[in-house]
Amino acid sequence: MSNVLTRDVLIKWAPLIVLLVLVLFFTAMEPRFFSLRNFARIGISSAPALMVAIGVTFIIIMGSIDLSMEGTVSVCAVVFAFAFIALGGTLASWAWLAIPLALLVGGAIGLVNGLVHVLLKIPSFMASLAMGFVGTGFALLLTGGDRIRVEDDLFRSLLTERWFGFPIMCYVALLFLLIAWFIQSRTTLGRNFYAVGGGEELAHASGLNVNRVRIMGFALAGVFYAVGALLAVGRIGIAETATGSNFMFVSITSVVVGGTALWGGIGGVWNTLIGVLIVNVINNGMVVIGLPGYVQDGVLGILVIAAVVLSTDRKSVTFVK
Amino acid sequence: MSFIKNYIAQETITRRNLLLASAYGVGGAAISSMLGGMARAAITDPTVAWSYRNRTNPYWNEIVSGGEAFVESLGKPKDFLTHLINEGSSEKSLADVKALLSKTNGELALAIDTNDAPNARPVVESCVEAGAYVSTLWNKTDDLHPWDFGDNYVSHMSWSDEGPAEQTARILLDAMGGSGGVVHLGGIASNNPAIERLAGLKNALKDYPNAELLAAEPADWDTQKANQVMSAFLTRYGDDIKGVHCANDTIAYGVLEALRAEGIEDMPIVSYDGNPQAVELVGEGKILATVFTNPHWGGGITAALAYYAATGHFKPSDEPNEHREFYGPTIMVRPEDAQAFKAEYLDSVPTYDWKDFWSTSNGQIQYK
Amino acid sequence: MYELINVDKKFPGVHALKSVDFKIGRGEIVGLVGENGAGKSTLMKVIYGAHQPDGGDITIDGTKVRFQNPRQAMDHGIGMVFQEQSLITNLTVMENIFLGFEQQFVSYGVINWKAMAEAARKQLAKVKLDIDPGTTTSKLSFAQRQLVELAKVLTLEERIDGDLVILLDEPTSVLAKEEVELLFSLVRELTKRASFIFVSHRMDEVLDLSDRIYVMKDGEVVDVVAHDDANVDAIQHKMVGRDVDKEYYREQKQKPYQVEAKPLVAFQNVTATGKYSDISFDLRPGEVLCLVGTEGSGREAILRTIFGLETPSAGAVSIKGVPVSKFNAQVGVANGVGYIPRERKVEGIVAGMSVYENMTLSQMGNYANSGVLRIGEEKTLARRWIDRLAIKTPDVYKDCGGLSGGNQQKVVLAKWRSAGSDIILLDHPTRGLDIGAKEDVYDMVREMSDDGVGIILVADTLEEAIGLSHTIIVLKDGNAQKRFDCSPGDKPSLYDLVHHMI
Amino acid sequence: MSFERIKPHLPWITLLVLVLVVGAADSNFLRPSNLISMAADIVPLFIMALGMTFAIYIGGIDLSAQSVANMTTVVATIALPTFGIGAALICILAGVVLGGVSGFVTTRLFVPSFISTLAVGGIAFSAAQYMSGQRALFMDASLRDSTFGWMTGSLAGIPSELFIAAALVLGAWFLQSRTTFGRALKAVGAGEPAAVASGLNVNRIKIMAFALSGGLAAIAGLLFAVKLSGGSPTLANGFLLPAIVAVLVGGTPLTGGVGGVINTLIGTLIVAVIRSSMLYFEVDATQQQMVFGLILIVAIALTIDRTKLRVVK
Repeated sequence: MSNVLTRDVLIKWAPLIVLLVLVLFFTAMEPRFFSLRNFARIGISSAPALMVAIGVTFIIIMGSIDLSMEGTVSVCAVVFAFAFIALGGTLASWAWLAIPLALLVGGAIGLVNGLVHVLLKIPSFMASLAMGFVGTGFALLLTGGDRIRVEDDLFRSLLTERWFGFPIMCYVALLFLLIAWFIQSRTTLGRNFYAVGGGEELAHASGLNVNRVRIMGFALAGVFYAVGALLAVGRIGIAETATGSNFMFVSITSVVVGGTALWGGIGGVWNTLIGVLIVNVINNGMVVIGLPGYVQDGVLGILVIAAVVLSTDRKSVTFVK
Repeated sequence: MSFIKNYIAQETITRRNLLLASAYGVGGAAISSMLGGMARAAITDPTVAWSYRNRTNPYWNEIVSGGEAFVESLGKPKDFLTHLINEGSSEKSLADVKALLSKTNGELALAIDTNDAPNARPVVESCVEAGAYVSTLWNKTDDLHPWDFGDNYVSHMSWSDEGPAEQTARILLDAMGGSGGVVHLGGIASNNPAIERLAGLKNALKDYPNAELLAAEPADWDTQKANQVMSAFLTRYGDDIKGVHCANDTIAYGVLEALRAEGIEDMPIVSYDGNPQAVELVGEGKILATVFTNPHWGGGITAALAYYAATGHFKPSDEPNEHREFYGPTIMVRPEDAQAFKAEYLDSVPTYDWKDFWSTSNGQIQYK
Repeated sequence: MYELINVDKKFPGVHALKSVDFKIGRGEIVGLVGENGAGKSTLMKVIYGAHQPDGGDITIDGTKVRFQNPRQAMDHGIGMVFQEQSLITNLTVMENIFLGFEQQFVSYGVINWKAMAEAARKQLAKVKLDIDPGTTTSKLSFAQRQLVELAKVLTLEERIDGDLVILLDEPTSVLAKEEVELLFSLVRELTKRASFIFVSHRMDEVLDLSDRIYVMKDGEVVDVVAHDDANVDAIQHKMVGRDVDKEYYREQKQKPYQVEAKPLVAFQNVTATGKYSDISFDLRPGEVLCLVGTEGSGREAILRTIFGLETPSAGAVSIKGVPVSKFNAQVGVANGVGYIPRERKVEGIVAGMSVYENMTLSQMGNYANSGVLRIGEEKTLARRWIDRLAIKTPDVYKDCGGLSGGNQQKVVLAKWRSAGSDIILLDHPTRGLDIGAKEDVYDMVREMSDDGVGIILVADTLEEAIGLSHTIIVLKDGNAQKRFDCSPGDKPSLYDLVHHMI
Repeated sequence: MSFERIKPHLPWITLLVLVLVVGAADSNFLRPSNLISMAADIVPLFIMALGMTFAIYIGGIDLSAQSVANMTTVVATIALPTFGIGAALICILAGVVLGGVSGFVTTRLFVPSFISTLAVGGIAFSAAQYMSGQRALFMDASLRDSTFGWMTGSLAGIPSELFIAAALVLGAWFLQSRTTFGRALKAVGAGEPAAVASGLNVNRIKIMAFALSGGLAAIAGLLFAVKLSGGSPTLANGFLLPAIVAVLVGGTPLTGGVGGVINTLIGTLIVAVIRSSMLYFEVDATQQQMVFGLILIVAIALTIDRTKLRVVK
């Protein structure tokens, strides 16, 4: 029994071990990697990605997938920026209302996404892929291709103001991580995600309104994408149609690297935190140790495979697609 | 990997041969006889179209505004201009052009950036075949020339970025006192302008023995990517970085924010493109210099060339080669003239004479 | 108190329920039997709200009700105990118990895990299960999961004021004998509080437990028998519509196997760590060798070793005299081993592929020239076996997933037999089949045995094991306990086997 | 009942309706020469989608296809002067090997294909950047025409690309429906455990499916390089999502075992028609992407055969 236990424990902590090994490796290659300032930089690049990845974690736990995040992030960023500027352009005015508005918009897009998926009975991969196109297209329609600058110093203090070496946006991300953890472990909805992912038909037969859980899941994911959008705008001070680009593959890769299984039911937001950090440590580390740009994609690929291999409980999986 | 070397050797030879051949008009005769036949008399009312990468980049928005200004100069509404957006896909770019050729029956004046250089040939060939008139911007391969296609391939305009990029690099290096480390954040690695802008920096560095290029990484013209790459540079080189050379303005925005996050406010930075936001930053002294390529004018004039060739206003094959392949104008924007520049070009868009094609040209395109 | 009057249900092309009357009184245990396709499962689904009847009424204490979904039925005190697979294994026991009803433990949106654990412990006590409610369900044994299922349904007790009706769907199929006893005593105790509808293919259990028995055939209730009047033969007659062979297990057809022949399969002190250890036996042509033991005693692992899905850690396995060194299914198939798995729908047939495609799946090489299939020949083969085994299918193109369980099983058998497999591994071959289909399977076992095929069987019931086999090996915790020879007329008794099993 | 009978035919009915709708708006669209040229232009994308079909048919996905095609445009351009027609073989081999690696990582190392193919794509992209020296390369025109001219020419007014596509789709269809490999693919897609229990070498079949996908992606890249007479590590960008969309719209859902190469043929044509319809309906540039997404939802909602989806995830 103790034998089984150590294997379980090992697999549970494998992603964290992978992260630590990576940190040690990069530190050995370039000691400057291991510094508070660099960790703050990794934190800055991780914060928006973490929010998006947490959103999609809920969906993946349900055994579905969401590919709409790029569109959703763009729309939320653009709506936020427009509203923020229209309402006064500084957090000290009524413009703070733009923040709840963006979250609302994110939730609404997620809701539509979920409704299309559930009501039209289109698998989430396709529904969300198409919704992603719609989202990016809608953001483009709103901006007409322009970029909106958000210059308010108060809002930008997300990036510029630091506590204990880390900018505020890292703490905001941490706060929302805790909220996500709370949802995952202490609310009915969060637990129902696991039920749906563990056995949708069984959950339905137990009287669970699976469709409602799914739709709520997509809406919740949308809210987290909106938080990601706010942090992304906070990071570079610009909202544009391209704000959301590249989030899709990075966030899903992070979720899987963190040990949440694509077939659902296993994993959680802490795994996602580790996964996001792994991916960002690799990205940061490769530049820091001076790897030529053209090999970085390949090295990232190999490291991601290695990380997933190490954190997969192969005995519990019979086959993988 | 010896075949890679082989290829490069072979390529230089064939390119030289081709240049020779075209100089003698051999290649041109061969190709135009192969493709000719569809050449038609002037088209009275061609559709005017602009095919470009996307709408999310301010540069392309400026290009499009020029195209729209041009169609308005014809007395038509803005939406007379047909937009083909390739989203960075050469495949879509070509397919869209062909669909439009078919829709318009070849009665088309097309201005296009083909997204990737190799895509220029099939685009031009299908336009020529359909009897449409095409002008290209930025991307084409070195062996493709308008004069090899009679009248239908009207012109190619590009910018020699190496020179201006070298100039900005000098400004940067001077601001650094001629010594210290420089990092370069580039465009999509295989893009021609990205290559040239880095080459410009390298040229300038030759005259500054105390300065050193610490690293050059592609940032894909992307603000967020630039932001992350710059952060990592800061870790690797820290205070060794005394200046940043950016391949374009959108990259510079990301760099500025990465520095701002660290509380670094006085790092010398130069960029490229001369977008309004960048010009403002130049005015504030946050960017030392950017190079304005007047995309508004470029967008308008490229469409105008195709249009006026199509309507028979001028006959391209009668024009000298330096009117078929030429460098567009560049204006260096520096803090001291940012205000004046802004007033002239940005605050109110100047009205251009869209029949004045070549007066600001920087000469015929040269191949190395 | 709970009554169905004249209930009708039609599906496209099927009249599933024909004006069914059904009644259950307070504290009563009602058995429900019928062959597959007789309408039992449709009736159950109507009762617990998964289907809505097309005609007729449902009344509780005389009041008409209509359920749109299982949830509404639950709110009226009707609960369903599914087979053990219906717990969600990645959740904890308490989460499973209160799945869909977490709200009672939620205050200000927060789940109070302590309160839920407390409540779960109370439910588990009702079924006399002493486990930590925070245990992940996948760590439980099948019997424990079955009890958790029951505990879950019993939460209705606290939620509902009125009477409870609890459906038990094949609750005993994975349970060992003594676990069944425990379950039954529990159910009897619980009749103080609830009525039960008990559905099972095991006739003896239905007779044992039920106060009254509804017999269904072709969507109709053909008889209702009181406990005291019940008699297995009469009920089976009603269900099947004809006399059931007295020699259910075809004992009269059992011929001695070829004791002297070279063994088809030989195990010598074979061990698979954690699954079974030190197992030795020989399987000879014509022999039906039955592995008997409780769930987890190593029966399935031995089958999987022979087929090549499990690699032993010690000992020697040889098939037809040749030692096996590489264990994978391709080698097994090449050696003439055919595997009829327990999870018929998952491992037996490929739903979504036609009958003929399924039949040749294991032997495509025989119907192909350098990779190109001779589809005509495949279909001819399929037609021949459809006739030979009387498979009920409209044509060879029919999606196998749409066949009834018995016919699916026949397709699986045909797959191996037509490929000439002479070592057949049967894992619960009659599980979930009705009597008619079971009889067909038994006939086929005897036929194969006559043809000199060696069969290793893991039976659904002990009776089946005793009835069918030439040899029985009793396993316990991965060790062989005892070997019985079972010539006709000299078979071991149930007691003999159980004695060694536990 | 009658709707049940129509269901399997919905993909091509959708295609026909779309063609007619666009044709009604502008009869130029219906000219045979236009339809032929539209079909010919979509060929490289179609070939990639064809490969993708095999990956999706077994319930996986191949996100490396675009990077593999990018890489082959570079390989083809570099290898042409030295190896001539042999360059094509090198490209296809490279694609097959990379696909095989994806398959190996997926089946043996238990990495979901979503991640493994993404990672292998990264490797292919790095290789492309390294080999190209990070710039766009072009082929010598005469060498291209003498070696690969047959790919871009035309026969009886029909572009050769269409013949290549026809040959590939016939081959793929034959492979899918007439061979043991195709049957095994279906079994793996529809019921993997049963395929294992029938003694099929499931891992090998899956690896072969990914290798096939990689090989076809390489052919797509090769054809595109010849068509554009050059190569660059970003030349095939923008292929991936349309290729996936083409497979899905054709009615091969990600659950596996349903659909097939003919569906992909129809799906690709649907994508081509939707794309050109933007031009014919003169959809505003800033609205095109949104409209594309909306039409996509409608098209998928129409074409997908839900009776064969057990659970909609």
